[in-house]
Amino acid sequence: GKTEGDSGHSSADSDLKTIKIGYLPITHAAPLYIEEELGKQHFKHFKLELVKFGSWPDLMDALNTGRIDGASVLVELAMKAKEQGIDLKAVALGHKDGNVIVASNDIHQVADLKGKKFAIPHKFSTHHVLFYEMLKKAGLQYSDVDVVELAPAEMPAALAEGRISGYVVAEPFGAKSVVIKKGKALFQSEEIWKDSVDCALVMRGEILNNHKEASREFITEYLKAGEKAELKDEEAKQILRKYMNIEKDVLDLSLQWISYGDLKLTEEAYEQLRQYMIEMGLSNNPPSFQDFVDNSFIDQVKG
Amino acid sequence: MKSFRTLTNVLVSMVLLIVIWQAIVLIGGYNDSLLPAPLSVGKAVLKLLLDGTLWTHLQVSLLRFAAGYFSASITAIVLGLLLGRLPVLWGFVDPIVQVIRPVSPIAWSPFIVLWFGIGNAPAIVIIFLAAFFPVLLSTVTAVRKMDVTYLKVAQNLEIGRYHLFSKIILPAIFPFIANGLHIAVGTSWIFLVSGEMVGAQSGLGFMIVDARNQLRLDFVLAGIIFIGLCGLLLDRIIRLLERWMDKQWGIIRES
Amino acid sequence: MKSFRTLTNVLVSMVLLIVIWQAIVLIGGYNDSLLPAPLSVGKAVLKLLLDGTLWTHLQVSLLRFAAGYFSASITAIVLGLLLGRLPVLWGFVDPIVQVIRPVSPIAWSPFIVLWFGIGNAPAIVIIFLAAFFPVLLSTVTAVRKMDVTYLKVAQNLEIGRYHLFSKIILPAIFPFIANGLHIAVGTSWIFLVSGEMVGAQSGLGFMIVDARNQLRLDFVLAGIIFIGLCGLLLDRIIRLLERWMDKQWGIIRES
Amino acid sequence: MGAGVLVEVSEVSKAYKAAGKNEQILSGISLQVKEGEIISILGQSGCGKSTLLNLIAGFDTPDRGTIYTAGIEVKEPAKRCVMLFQNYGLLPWRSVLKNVELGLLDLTEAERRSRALAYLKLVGLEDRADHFPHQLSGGMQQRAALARALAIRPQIILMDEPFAALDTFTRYYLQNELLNIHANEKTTILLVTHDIDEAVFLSDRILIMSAGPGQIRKEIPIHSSRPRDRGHSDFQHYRKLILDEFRLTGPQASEEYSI
Amino acid sequence: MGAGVLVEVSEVSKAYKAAGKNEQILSGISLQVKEGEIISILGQSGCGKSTLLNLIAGFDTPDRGTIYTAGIEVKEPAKRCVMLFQNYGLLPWRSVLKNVELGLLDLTEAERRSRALAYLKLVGLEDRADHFPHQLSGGMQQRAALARALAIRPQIILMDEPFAALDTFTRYYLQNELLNIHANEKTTILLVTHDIDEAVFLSDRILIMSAGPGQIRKEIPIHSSRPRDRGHSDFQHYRKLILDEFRLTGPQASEEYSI
Ligand SMILES: Nc1ncnc2c1ncn2[C@@H]1O[C@H](COP(=O)(O)OP(=O)(O)OP(=O)(O)O)[C@@H](O)[C@H]1O
Ligand SMILES: Nc1ncnc2c1ncn2[C@@H]1O[C@H](COP(=O)(O)OP(=O)(O)OP(=O)(O)O)[C@@H](O)[C@H]1O
Ligand SMILES: [Mg+2]
Ligand SMILES: [Mg+2]
Repeated sequence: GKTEGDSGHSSADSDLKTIKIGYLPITHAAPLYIEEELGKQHFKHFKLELVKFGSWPDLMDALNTGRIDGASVLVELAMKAKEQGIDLKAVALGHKDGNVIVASNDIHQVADLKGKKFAIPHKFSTHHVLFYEMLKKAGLQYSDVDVVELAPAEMPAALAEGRISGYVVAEPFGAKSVVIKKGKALFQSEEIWKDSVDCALVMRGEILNNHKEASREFITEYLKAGEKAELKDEEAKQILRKYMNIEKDVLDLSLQWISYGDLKLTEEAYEQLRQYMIEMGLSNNPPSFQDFVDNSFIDQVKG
Repeated sequence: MKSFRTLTNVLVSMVLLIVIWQAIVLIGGYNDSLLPAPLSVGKAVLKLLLDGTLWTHLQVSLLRFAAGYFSASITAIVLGLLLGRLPVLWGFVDPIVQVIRPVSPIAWSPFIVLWFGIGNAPAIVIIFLAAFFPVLLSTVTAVRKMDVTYLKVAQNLEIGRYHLFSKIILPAIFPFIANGLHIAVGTSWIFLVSGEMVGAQSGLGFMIVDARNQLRLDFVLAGIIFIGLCGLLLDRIIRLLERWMDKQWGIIRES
Repeated sequence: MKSFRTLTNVLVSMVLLIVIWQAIVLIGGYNDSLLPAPLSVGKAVLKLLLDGTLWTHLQVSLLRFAAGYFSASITAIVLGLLLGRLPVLWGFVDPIVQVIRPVSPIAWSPFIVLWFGIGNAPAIVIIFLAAFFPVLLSTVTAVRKMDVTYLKVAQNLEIGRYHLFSKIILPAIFPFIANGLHIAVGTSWIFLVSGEMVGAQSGLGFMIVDARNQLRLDFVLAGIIFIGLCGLLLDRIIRLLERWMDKQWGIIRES
Repeated sequence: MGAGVLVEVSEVSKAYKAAGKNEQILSGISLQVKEGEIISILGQSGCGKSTLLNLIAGFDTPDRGTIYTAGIEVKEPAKRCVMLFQNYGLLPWRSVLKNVELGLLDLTEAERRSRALAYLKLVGLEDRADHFPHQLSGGMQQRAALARALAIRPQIILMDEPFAALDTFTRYYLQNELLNIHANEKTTILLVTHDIDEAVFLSDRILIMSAGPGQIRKEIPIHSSRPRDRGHSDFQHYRKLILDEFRLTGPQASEEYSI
Repeated sequence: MGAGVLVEVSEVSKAYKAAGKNEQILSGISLQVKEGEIISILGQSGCGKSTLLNLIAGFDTPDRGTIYTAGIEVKEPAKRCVMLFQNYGLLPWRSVLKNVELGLLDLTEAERRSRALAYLKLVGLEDRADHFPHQLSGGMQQRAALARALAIRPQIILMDEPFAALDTFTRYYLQNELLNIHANEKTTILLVTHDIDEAVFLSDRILIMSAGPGQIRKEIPIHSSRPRDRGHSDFQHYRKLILDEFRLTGPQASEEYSI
């Protein structure tokens, strides 16, 4: 039980460094799927291993204890871990936009949510922030709506049965309700918070430091995969469906909402996020941009 | 005298546990957010105790537990009595029960949400599921294995159907049901955490899950300690009841 | 003849179950992605059977189960024999066991990941935890409640310490341990799903959780059916072993 | 059926299925018990004594033959003919008094209580009315069971090895008590035993039963007035008669014996 | 200690804690058993017979007094003095043969087997060597236990109500067997019983024990040559003597009796 990774390995070693990346099977992790699928054969400095998790807490446990080297994860969770002293760096975004606020068919405006139940996947999530901001913009108090944390997979069912009146969560769980006509997209995330930061590719510090070559190649390939994903062509969809096994129309809809073009986490967007976290009382002292975000790789690629 | 020694034992073993734990933390050099030291957990325990958080969560959990456990027990006993006396019907129900029983209540959670929503209901349902099967099976078995002498006595004294259930069968099998009830307390308390993961915003299970989500493993451990202690307490209460009943029934079990 | 009737019973009750289920789907007007109809689940079951997915997952799960269950049983029996013969030591260990036992393995998962990583190990550890306590407690209890006549006979015949354990104590308590082993099969199989939630990429539990995350409730139900059937099968195997042993030991239990 | 015949068993046979094949337990058994008599059925373990008693009590039905108790054909257990079980059959969760009241549920509460207490007094247990069965010795439990049976005022009491589980001294004492009670209540008693002394001490007639399949081999009437003296030569005479019947006297040849 | 005295109990007392207070079970018991004798201790249930036997076997230690068996002070159970338990004490998971071999673990396998078979033959169980105890009747189980005890060739065998759980016929038969075996093996036997006939039939001397606290009240030597006839007048004489001793003969006064 050691927290350090196997840092003894040199990246030039004949047995290549295996980079283990955790993910949840959501649309937001699409660049990872594509990177693995298309790049598996020709990575030079590392081997890629994707590890699927069932829930965010499980994934974070593994990331914090160094059982995986990085993850595509809700950025707030990673910030929280950083704040607790875990050495993590955000090196790229997972996607841009692509979160929707889903409401049941009888909800027409934010005010209708008053006194109703509304589900978020996690307290430390962009979805929570989006929800908060939506209420603020509509002039409602946070306490006007009954917020519950719920596993994403349970949300469509809960909405369909009227157990909750709305939810905001990663894709494709939003699209699911829209496709089966049990709900509708009340807002797109950019209507509430422009350039919202959601999932990020987070790496453990010691990997970035001790396996520079591997990290560089991994992130470069990741960004390439993002560009491929942004095409949203048949090949990309094929790959996504291989990792997510969802109905075609659900995938198509959720892809309409999302973009993978520019995956750089900018300082402005990050500062905005920090402000929200402080404002919402999610964190007293979220890590600073300098401490937490490492854009050196992405900048290198973009030249 | 005996309870004094038990107390000493408990204290000594607790101290030992804490020493080992502290040693692991020191030797392993664990980050406090990965494996909190006893002191941090002690602080967390104290904080939960003092700011009243614990009591709110504990109360909610106990209420849910009571609701799930008692409704399961009563349903299971009534059904068990009937099914135990109707072997043909049991022949049809048994296979279904046997296939459903080994499935974790967690696996059902999508359907539990569908039917029971979120919050209190799913927690209660999961506790219900965890308690239901042990009680049902022990009741059916008890009815079927009941000493036939009692039934013969009842026949011989021409005791009617109603009195047969209330005065003969139910009391005759009660010690065995009690055993099922005892096991059920354990299993259903274990599933409290799972139950309170489905959309609940309170309760000991939620407290643990929430602390874990916030990476406050000191609070997770504090929660575990409370869950353990409460589980122990519930077990002891049931055990006392069982003892008392065994005494009434004239069953002598050595400690 | 008897097994034929059992088979008929099983078939009839399965058909009944499916009819009720279809009725619920029809009456409730549930969307297939919320509550899949029997036919969709049947298709899912068939698909899993035919494309070999099931066998891979099943094999992995069974291996994990076997690893966790057998290591837990052996450790628990050896420890139980020792602790049962050393009441003073047990006095110290007992409180710790009693507090840890009622805690759901799920609550421990942050620490399990810390120590055992992801993949196979945590699943095995969780199964281990679920099996360990029932076997330990039943072994200790069995040793302590063992018929003293056997011990007296051993003393009287001047049987040495080694033979005392191997020829007297272990066989004398085996039927009681067997009961603990039986219970442990049930509880540890139930925790398979929880165990395979932490970073596992295979196994029946993973299959269910994954299907659930992909909103494929038809596959969730198919997985539940397989888990239920395997659990039933394991239970029956253990029961047969128990019967056979009871017969050897001269214990007669009515079915 | 003759007048005053309370139990009439005619040509009763019974077989049980055991390990696939039908085993004949009783074959063509006939016997009569007259009002007020005490009859013992004496036989080795497994010869079918309990089976016969179960048939008479109505817990099971014969394959062939008929059984009448108090002039009514036996179809199911009834109050007119009460069984005392080998293990007493007391309900452990009811006090002694409540156990005795169990057969009297059709009376009013007051009647029930007074009748139960009266019979507890008869068997000398009035001060144990509120005890639970497990708080009593074996002998007291048997007396409580007897009180419960008597309280119903049945016409016949069937007893299955009533004193077998008691030690010799207690057994002797209870045998005396049973005779005292019989002298007062005049209930007809049919008892089953494997104890020769017990049969000689209690019975008006002894029916000797042999096994494989169970048959009544011999009937021995005891023409000795009660109360009998266990040390008296009359007693010894009947004792020797039965011992001879089972070939248990004398320096015994180690012939193969079915135990 | 006199020559040929195999069991020597001198002024032994024993108290047990029960419900908080010390209860005196045995008080100042002395007795001697000579080589080759069969001695019975006869007493009511609860008078402390098993307690006394446990002390002699070394399963418990007396509060006061000393116990020697075969000239050695008893500190712990030993092979020289083997106990036959009330419930036979056979290990249900071992075959009859394996049970008998249990006391012979220090012999080689071949010796062990042949010795065990020899003693099984002695008790007439050679054809049941591979059966498990639960496949035998009670009488056979008791014989297997006896074979196990004899196979060790102990100097003394202690028996705690050896035949109490058997029915009368089986009991008579086994008593005869025991005497046959004793005639061959000459083992010294101390047995405890509450059956008067058994004591008279088997013993050289009967020690009558009374309760509260347990004491040896009287010693009755039986001057009747073996094999004895249960129907013979000699037998009846001793029987009556003991019945009188316990005041169990004659039309009995319903005096309060502790059952
Ligand atoms: N329900 C049953 N099914 C099959 N066999 C039975 C059943 N009841 C009794 N027997 C068999 O019938 C035979 C006679 O049994 P029963 O109990 O009547 O003997 P018993 O004379 O009362 O013996 P004991 O003195 O030991 O009580 C036995 O061989 C027993 O195995
Ligand atoms: N370990 C013990 N602790 C406390 N009391 C005991 C213990 N063993 C026996 N006694 C008490 O000692 C008394 C004598 O018991 P013991 O078993 O010696 O009687 P017994 O003569 O063998 O009776 P039985 O004929 O019923 O076997 C009883 O009152 C019993 O309750
Ligand atoms: Mg019988
Ligand atoms: Mg005794």
